[in-house]
Amino acid sequence: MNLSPDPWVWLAALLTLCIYSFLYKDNPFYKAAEHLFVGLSAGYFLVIYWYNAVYPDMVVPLFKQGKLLCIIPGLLGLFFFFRFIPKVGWVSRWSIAFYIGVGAGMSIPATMQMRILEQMKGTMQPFFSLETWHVFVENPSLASFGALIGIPLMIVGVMCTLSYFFFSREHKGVLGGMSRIGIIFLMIGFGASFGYTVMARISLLIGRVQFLMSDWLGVID
Amino acid sequence: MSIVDRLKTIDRRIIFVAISLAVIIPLLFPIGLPIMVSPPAQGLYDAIEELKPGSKVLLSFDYDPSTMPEVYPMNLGVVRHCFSKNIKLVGMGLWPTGVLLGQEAFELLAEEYGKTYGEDYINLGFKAGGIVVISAMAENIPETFPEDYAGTSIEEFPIMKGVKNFDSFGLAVCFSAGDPGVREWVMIAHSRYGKKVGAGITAVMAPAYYPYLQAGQLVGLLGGMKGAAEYETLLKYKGTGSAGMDAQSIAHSLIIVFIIFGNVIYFIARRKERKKV
Amino acid sequence: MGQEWFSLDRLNVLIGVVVYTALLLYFIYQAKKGKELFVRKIAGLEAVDEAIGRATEMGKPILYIPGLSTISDVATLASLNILSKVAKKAAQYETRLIVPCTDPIVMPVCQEVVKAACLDGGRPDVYREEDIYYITYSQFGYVAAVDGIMVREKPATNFFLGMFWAESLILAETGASTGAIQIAGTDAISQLPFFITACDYTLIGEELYAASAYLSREPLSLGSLKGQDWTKLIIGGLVLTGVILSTFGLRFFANYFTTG
Amino acid sequence: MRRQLPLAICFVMGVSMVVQFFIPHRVSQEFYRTILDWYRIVFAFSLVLGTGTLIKVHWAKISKKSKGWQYSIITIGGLVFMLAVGFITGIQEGTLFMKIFEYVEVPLEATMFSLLAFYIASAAYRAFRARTVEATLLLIAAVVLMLGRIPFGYYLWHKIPGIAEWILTNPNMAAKRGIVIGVGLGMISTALKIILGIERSYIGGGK
Repeated sequence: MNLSPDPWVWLAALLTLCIYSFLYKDNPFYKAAEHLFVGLSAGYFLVIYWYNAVYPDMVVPLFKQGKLLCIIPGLLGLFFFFRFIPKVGWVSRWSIAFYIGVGAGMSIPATMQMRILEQMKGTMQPFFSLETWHVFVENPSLASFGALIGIPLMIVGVMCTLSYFFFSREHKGVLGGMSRIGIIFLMIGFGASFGYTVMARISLLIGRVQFLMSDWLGVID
Repeated sequence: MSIVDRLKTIDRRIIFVAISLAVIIPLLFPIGLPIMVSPPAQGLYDAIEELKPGSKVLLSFDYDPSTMPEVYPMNLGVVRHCFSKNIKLVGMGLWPTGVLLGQEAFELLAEEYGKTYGEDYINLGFKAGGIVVISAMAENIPETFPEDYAGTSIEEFPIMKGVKNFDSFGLAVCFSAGDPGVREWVMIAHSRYGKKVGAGITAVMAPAYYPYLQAGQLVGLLGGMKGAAEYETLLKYKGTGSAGMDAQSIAHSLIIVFIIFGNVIYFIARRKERKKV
Repeated sequence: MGQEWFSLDRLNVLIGVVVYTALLLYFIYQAKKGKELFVRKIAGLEAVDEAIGRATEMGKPILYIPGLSTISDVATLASLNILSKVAKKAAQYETRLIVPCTDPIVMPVCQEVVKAACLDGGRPDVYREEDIYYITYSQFGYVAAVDGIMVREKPATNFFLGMFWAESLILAETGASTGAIQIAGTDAISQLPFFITACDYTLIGEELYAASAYLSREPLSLGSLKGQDWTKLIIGGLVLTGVILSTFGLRFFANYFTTG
Repeated sequence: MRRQLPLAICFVMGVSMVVQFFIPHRVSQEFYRTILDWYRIVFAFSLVLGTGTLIKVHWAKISKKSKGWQYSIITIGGLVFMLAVGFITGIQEGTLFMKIFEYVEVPLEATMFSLLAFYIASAAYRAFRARTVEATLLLIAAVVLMLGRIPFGYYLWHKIPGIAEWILTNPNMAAKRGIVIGVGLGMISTALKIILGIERSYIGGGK
């Protein structure tokens, strides 16, 4: 046992325990930590954005370099506060419209590129390859069999999963069959992601426990 | 209420206690379960083994405190490996918080291996811009980082003598927890400038980077705490990664037991209900 | 680089955008002319009415989380479309709707949406601005507070629709422990498994985007859904062509899809 | 002005962002960067607006002495304190502001994040039931992947890590690609409907 003499470490350790107490049930310690967390972090972001965005990107260019264009984001920002004046509250919609327009416009080509064309290209692979076939015939094993059927299975899987997302027709007949297979792929995929993520999540807990037992209590090194 | 019914709606807190114990006990009393080294981890190890003493490796610290349990042990492992082989290290970061963690790792191990700042290792600090920073470094490192993380001109450090661009380095290793990170390093340092790049990343990110490994764009890859533990095994050293792996194995096994147990209870309960009808 | 007025390596993206837009507009135009359009059942959305009804019966509020992303994320916009429909129903039933936000630009937009929905539902009097507020931009600070809302206000129904990250399971498990009906929907692939296991209904990927058409049954939105389906057929055809050509060692076709 | 102007702004901005994507010219890149800078500035203003609503909510609790009002004092106190410290000391390394960030916010954040370890276990126990064929597949895939990640799995059967890897790179990849393409189509069509003013609830709504 080698308790930390650092008051900051003690503070961090006690707050950690306050949050964990929520697992037992909601209680005053958790409530206090939660409210502190909200207040401090809300303040933190205001300060950070002042120093990292408003001051260097608006105040300095506008007042010290005379770049008048910087007044536009300032105005768009100020329009939000018109919400508090009922008669002209609708002015704030201009700012909202600006941002929704920018976001929507930006996403269209980027989505076409990343989510559609690139994925289509990734799927266009040889359905059958002599090379993996030879490997399998010469050395029939689970691994070579997996390599043989991997790609065709992936191609079929993409098609069937896509057919699950067919909305304008009832899922009967061929479409019904394909979308059933699609659901099977989806479920295996979800299970795999779930199982895969467990490790990362346990690591986070291990990290916290190591902090408590090593930095704070000093029972392990 | 029968036992089966009671188990079916078991208090979640019992599960919480079990998971805590599964993590705490192995940390207190390590079992030292054997760890299998995977080819990607071996790849990174071999890439460093191949380097001659005195050559330089570039380390990029692109993670933050929240992913520290996974990435920091890898960072320690690679620095330990390089120091033990008298390889010189130049650190930097695309994430502001990563630089401090990288510095922590440097200082901890420099003491152990008797290394001097500015001669055997240096930390160039954080630079915002992600991919732009890497491209700029490829052209001219002294111009991109005229000062080290503490604000001292890099001209004062012997380790930076003659360092112009990526040509001065035998390998770049990126410790990454998101973007910007490995993707950018591969895109610029490897694809455009042909540098060898290795990476240590969080477990969640790992599947996305296997294709890079297959295509030879990465020489090696450490994924999550398991990757860190594998590296420690290669170094014949027990660090926090290996210690954590015991806890990992037990917690994983426990969750699997929960799943099986939950299903057994479910089937027993279902059979009972059927009989009632 | 930096001087040309068109980037040729993005020509395929442009073609894609133009063809898809044309298809969508064609089917929207068809729908406008009054063509009957069918939509398949989406389980999660069938449950929306029931979930709002349950909250009303129990006299408890509804919690609506519009995701944790910004307004420029299309998933957030899709979520706001659904919020509009949920808010309208809730207003008609006079059920309290709580919408905590983590993005400060999403917050005023949510207020606009709910206000307009109350007006649309004929109940502008039930709009409560104080129930739609910003908490903090910190991811887990927000989650800590939402967990607090769930255990203290005990909403009967939780909606988690939009973009989510690691917090998805914390929210869904806390919600499950309070006994709420939970309807989730996201296009974040890595979080879908957690919603699927911990929530009662989950909208998977594109279903989130189809939701607004499904709930409103507006012909214009239904038309675009039909356009989406036709595009899927085209994509399927192109991919098959690419697969067949690649099988015979011809990669040129697949390479057309490389983008810069 | 109330309805038409926002719709027009949305349309103009949307179309110009699409066009911008295809123009590598310096002017266009400059435009893009400017818009992103503006975004950050407007975001900062909206943070003030948002924080205002946060204060309003908690202030109302305090003044009405509604249940748990004492905690609202902590929130407002923490907020004011952080602002004061931030603007007095600045945000350099080693200041009180950064100390609070490092020893209060970071641990709180990390601890909330680590709750996932508990919830992932309870979700597995509670919801991983082999009710249907689909649920069984999900369950089996999850267990195989979990076994594949730990040494124990290797000793159980040395092929498990390979099988886990195979599931991850083949069927899992197929499902992901299918979802991604579908989502992509949904995103573009939603974005388009917004730019064209077909979906308009957030800019005033109504017909």
